[in-house]
Amino acid sequence: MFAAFLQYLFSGLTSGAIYALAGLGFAIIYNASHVINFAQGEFIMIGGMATATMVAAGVPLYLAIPLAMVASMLVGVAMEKFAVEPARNADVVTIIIITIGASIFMRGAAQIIWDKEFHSLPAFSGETPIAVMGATLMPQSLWVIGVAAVVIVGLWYFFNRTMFGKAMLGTSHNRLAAQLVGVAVKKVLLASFALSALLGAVGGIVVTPITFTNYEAGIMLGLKGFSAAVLGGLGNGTGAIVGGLIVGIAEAMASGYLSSAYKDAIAFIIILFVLFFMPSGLFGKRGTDRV
Amino acid sequence: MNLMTARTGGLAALAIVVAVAPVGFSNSYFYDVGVNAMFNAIVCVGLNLLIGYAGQISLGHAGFFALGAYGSGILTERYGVPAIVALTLSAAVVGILAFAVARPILKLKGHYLAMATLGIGIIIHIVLKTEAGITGGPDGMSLGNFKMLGFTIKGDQMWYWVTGVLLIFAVWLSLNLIESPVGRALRAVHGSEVGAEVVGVDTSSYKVLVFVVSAVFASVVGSLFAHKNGFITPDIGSFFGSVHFVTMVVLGGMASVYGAVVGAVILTLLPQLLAVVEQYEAMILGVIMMGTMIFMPKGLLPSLMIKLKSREAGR
Amino acid sequence: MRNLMKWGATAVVVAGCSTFAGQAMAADPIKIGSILSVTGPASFLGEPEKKTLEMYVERINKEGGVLGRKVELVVYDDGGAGEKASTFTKRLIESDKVDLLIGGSTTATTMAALPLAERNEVPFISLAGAVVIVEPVKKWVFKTPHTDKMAAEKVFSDMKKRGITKIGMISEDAGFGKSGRDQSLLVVKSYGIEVVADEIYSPKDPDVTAQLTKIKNAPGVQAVFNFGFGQGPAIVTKNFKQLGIAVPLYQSHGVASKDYIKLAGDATEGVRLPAAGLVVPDQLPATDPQKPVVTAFKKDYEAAFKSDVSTFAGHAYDGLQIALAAINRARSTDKAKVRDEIEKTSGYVGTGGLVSMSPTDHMGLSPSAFHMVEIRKGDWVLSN
Amino acid sequence: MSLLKVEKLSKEFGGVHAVEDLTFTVETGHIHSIIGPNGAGKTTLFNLITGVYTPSSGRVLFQDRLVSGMKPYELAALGMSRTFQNLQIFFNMQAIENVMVGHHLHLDRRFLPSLLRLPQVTRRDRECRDYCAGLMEFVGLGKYLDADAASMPYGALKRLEIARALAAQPKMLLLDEPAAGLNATESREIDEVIKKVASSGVTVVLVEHDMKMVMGISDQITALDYGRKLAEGTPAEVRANPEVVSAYLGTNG
Repeated sequence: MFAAFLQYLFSGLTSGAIYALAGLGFAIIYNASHVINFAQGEFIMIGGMATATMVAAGVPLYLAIPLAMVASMLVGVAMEKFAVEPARNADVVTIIIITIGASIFMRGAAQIIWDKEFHSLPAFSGETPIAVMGATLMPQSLWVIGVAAVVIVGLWYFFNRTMFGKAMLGTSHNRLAAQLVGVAVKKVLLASFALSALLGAVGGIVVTPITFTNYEAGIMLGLKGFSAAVLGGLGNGTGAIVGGLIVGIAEAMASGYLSSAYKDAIAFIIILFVLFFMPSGLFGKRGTDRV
Repeated sequence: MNLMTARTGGLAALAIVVAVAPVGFSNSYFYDVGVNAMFNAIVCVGLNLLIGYAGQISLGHAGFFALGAYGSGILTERYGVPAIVALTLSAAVVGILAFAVARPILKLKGHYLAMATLGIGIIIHIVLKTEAGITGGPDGMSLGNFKMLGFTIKGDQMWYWVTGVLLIFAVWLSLNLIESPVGRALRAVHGSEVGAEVVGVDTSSYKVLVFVVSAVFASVVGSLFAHKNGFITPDIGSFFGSVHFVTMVVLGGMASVYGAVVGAVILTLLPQLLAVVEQYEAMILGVIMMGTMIFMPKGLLPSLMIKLKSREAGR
Repeated sequence: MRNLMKWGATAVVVAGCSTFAGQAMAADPIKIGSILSVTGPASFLGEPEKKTLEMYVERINKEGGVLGRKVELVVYDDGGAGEKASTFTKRLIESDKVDLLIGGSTTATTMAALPLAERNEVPFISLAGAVVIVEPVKKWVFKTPHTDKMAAEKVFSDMKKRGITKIGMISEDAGFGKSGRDQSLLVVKSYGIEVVADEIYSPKDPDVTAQLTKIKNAPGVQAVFNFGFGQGPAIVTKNFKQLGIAVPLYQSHGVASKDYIKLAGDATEGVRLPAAGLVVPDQLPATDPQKPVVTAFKKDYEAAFKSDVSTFAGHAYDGLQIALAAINRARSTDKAKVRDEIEKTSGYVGTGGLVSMSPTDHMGLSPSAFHMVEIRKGDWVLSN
Repeated sequence: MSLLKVEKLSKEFGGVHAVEDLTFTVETGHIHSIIGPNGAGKTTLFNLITGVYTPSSGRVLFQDRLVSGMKPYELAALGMSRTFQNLQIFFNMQAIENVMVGHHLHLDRRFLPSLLRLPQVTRRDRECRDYCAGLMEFVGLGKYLDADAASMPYGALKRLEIARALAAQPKMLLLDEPAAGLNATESREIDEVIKKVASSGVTVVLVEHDMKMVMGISDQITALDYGRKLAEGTPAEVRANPEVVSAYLGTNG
């Protein structure tokens, strides 16, 4: 039965790594602007759809990937510039509605620019399953996990070792203070959207061989990504990764040992319980309100 | 500004709009859309107490709406319970459920609260989808007319007038609450929780109270919706339904009873109007949502009021 | 609000009504109303259905219409939501004053629209699968697709023929898969087959190896049967291969489109499923009356849209043909007469099979409508 | 008689003692000031007394009743009310409504009568409005009766918080830097208000940096540094205390 357990774990890791990648995008934007971007899933969709359709049209993969990343980044920048920035001082809920509006817009545009069909990409390193003690894992899952790991290391480096990254962090802690010490806050916000759109695209590209993609693929990824980011503690990259993996593994274990019909519900119950005891998520800042 | 006149004036204006609108209705489809708009408006008036006045977000209220609908459906169809009893029982169960989850959930703030309510809504949706033996599963369930005291609400016209009266009643209740000490305490919770606490407002109890009230509003409307439509699917309780309700409230204007009504009416009519543009529907809807929130961040009605006021002042 | 509503009422989707100079169409157009799930989770169904209806209405109008009248098609997208379907059906009946309804891509949207058609006495041809739509018979309601029960029966009889007695089921938790699973569980016993594992997945799950592992480890499983459509079955198929499960995999008619093979790739090798003749027109024997019909439809569709034809497109084609034939026979659009004529449909050769309706059977498809096909080297091969 | 007793109170934030082993009493009817340099733990002490924070150890007694661990609203019901250094105004409401929330505990706040707008609820509420208008006059906000809180200047908001706290009709009023950010004239006016409050029989606990004000109106002073008590006594005694002079007055004044 250990093989079965291991298989559930692999299943959970595969889904979890996908959720984690989606969650990271939420974390980055939240870090820089305290905005939850409900269009994050659409960045992932754009990355996947753009790459898949380009490859289908004969563009080589190594060219399609950077093009799709650039396309997604442009969309992210445009969204910040035209939809989020003009509403900077609005209520949190107002900005949430704006990002939801943006996600609806992007889905609508995607079904016109592309189509409503599902698209796939060939797996990067073949389709031969890797056998481990009676369980199997697809090489593409390793790609997803690997990319998530690279991204988290890259982000850590960016936020802790580069001037611009530190500026972004500073902006999230105190916008005014950041402005006073000469951080171009507007640029930072723009960059945060560009970065998370880029990240979304990368996620979309590596997961498409596993999950396929269509114009609505961003809904589920956005939802799970949000769950992952909140469970991990908003604004914390490591938290988003851990949150994503927990959600994925919880779903797989629930399918395996409890009930596959209720696996999503079980995952949400776990999230609720964690929040009851840790109201800022697993790794969120636990500050006392200053009055 | 005299509150009394604003209050009676607003209610009268609402009554007039409800009464006069059917002049433009050429058939029962219009009444149907009108009823749906008012159903949504009632839910939003309740939800606005929570979101607009008490400042607590919920992305799960479609779940309570669906529970009301299915409660009525199951009780009337499978157990032959009279419709009004089914509606009341469902609302009571939803109220108790909301009460049970409210305390731990409402300790959370902002996006964490959004996540938790989202989770509650999704769990309800999954249960309704999965327990097909009772709910009929994703293919939905049918139910009969709303009968009460030998009287049957039937047909879109009759539903229109019943719903119209209920909407006015709901707005009246909501205005009453907001203008009472209880409502003031709720608004204070939005303004500053600790500020309210130190002068004696038990903020967590008030948050629980308003959460339960808004859930009961949703449940009652869900029951009525189920009878009126005659057919329900679990998707009325989906995450999208909840987002839809919140969008109505925010678009129309948070902390404005009439704003919530306006938002609900507009977002109910919009898909009907946009059906003619076919595949561009989603893009246009997205642009309208973004545009409204960018240019009127306080929502349609409050923003218009501010403009009107400043114009008057300028004169 | 009043003005808004008026605008909404006068604005009508007119699709495919080509007017050309010199041709005077007699009388009012024949109005066909359609609610379809063009977007949302069931766009898999609604999109090809809409394309098909539009294409054929345009063609029919070019050829002079029906009864010398133009055909006008009004389509509303319900996004797969029951309550939207109900409002749009009302709009079609009350505001657009359609003569006949085609649509309801899913069982849920059909069930939402159904009472309205009944109450207003408008003929309604549904494009959805579940048996409940026509059993018990409703006076004004008909349907063209095979029922999920027929699909299940076809699969189970194939299993029985191969001596399979214990199977694992895996189905999606959305409408199609859920209702297919329920119907399967109802009829499976009569084939002497036992369901030893019954697993569920969500249509958008990235990975279902957990569920499949559970099935794999259930004692004595001799075959696995998956009910669902969209990307779900493709993921099931890939995961099935990944786990190296050695028993045969059966799919439902929900995947009878080339998209499935494209998505799941090599993993589809050997997968068996029930499908209409539409997917294998060349392999049908020359004597099969369906052969010319499905060959022509497939050609038309694929030429027009540059995408592979799906069974669902065929449902819409059949619905439209049955409706227009009935109007032709009725010599009018009088709703009662048209209804009577639809019910008298007999020997219609459609993409789904031979259709002969009766007052007790508002679907009229013979069980032989399904063929068992197997996927070999990325193509369908007729296996019975 | 002592109204408030603080006994060996400590509060730790991640290893840092914001308040440590603090003991003092506040006599009924006094104006009792807490002074100390920035970061001395004054606001934390207020938060501990009013239930915003729970103490790490030690006790707070109010009217000889153990109150540490109780919620702020429960303490408000016992007769404690306060203002904040960082304003906690309800900016989404009118000024007078802010004050009316302060009177919450004395109103009919049953849910159903409120929902149905029963006459007794509205009558009490009208009386409350008049009463609160009077309080606004009392603190010098007469011209803001119809204003939205969001439109008022900083100095007025400071007083609005005092009016709100007074509307609760407390036995003890805790004021956290009521004069911070005010000019000399405004400061003097606040000074007057505090004296008036005290003379109406309300015990006042005051945190304030304005030494002139503190020395002028206090009956008793407790000086803190690094969360510990440095000195205690009348203004004259504290002023003479060398430790206070070096820790506080020496650096600040």
